[in-house]
Amino acid sequence: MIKVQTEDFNQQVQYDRLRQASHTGAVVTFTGLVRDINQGEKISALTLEHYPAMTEKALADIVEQAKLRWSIINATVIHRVGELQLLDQIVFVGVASLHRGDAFAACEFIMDYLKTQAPFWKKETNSVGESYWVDARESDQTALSKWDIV
Amino acid sequence: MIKVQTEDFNQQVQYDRLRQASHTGAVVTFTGLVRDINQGEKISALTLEHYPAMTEKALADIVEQAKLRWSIINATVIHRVGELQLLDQIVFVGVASLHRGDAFAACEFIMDYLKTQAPFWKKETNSVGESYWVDARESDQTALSKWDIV
Amino acid sequence: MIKVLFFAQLRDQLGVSELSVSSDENPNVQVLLNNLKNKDEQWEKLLSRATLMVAVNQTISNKTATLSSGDEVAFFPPVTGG
Amino acid sequence: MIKVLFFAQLRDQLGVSELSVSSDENPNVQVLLNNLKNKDEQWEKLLSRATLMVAVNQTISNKTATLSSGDEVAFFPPVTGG
Repeated sequence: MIKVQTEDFNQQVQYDRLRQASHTGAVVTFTGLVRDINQGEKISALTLEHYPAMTEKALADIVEQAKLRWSIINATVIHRVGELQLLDQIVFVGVASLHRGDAFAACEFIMDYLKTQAPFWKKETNSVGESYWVDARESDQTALSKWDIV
Repeated sequence: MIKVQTEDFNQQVQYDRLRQASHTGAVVTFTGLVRDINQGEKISALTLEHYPAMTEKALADIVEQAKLRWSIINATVIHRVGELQLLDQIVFVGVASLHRGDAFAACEFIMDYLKTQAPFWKKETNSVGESYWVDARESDQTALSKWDIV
Repeated sequence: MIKVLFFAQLRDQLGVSELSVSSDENPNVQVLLNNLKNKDEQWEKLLSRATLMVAVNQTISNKTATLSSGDEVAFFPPVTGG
Repeated sequence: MIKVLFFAQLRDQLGVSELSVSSDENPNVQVLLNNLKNKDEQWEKLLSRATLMVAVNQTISNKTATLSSGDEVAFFPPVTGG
């Protein structure tokens, strides 16, 4: 399941959907949250812009890439857009597999790929009310190298 | 939090506890389930034996090892023992970190280590009522090599 | 015609979110980029960045991609979701 | 005295879950193992497996570990939890 939405999501609902298929032995979930601090700056809010016609397609493509590499029984990606508050959930990636190795690798791969390929952009507001676009982190590019992409 | 228990556990409760600390940007969870099939054999039930005086200590040691290697804000390990049914939850590992790389690595490390170092043993009952101890999987030993242990 | 979109800080800096260009004059992404850069110095600078990303018909692409009428081309800075 | 424990299929096969041995006669794990193996052929065979694991005072250990009175030594097959 792939979703881009403004609403929050529920961990238990997503987890329950992932674990239910026959043969499932391992479920790995990742959740990204709005940190209260980023690169040393205190944050008060976050806005997520996206490219609506492309985002769900980009996420679906990433999940397809993961399915070519690992044995996946079930996968979910949910990404929120719009205005978010501190500690809000931003993104959920969950993968169900027969064995844990596939679930861990596929979940991390999807996140690494999403971070550099899916058209979302963060704008932060700091504690004195200034807004600015978040810079891409070089570490997100280097994270891709473990999957032999870039 | 480290727990060895016969009771089931709730994903949402564990996740909510992990996500609440300041600075948390990433939560990774792993859940291991009783598969309905193992090494080609249809399973009807599973019993988990353990070494009660040692299990919580062994799990706490593994979490400490992970904390030496990665930046971890919060970590939880819950392992069930006793009689389990098909699709039941067996083990939960959750890690909260500032960044996703640490959370993924620490969570997988804890599971890989647990699989080879924590004193739990599985006894399966197959669909015709035969019980037998589960053999250790060689792939669990080789999984350790990515952490430069063994 | 080809629909051209700009996102995030690139859109803010250019002051434009969307425009249409002739497909005859823009046979591929590189030519389209060159034509856009000719608008003025600000466009030249912003569209020359090595980190500029491009998507053609909602798929990440590159400058060699050919274009035809009805295509949608998006330019944007490095993504920062997740 | 030293408390010796056996778990899982090793316990089932030996038919014993726990026993006590003298600390004087078992100064380290290797000597303890040798003494246990002397019981009979079945013990010799089961305790000679390369995959046998040992914990001393609830910590994974090895055959060179020294022992003293009050210690708890556990022998078990490869673990299969998780």
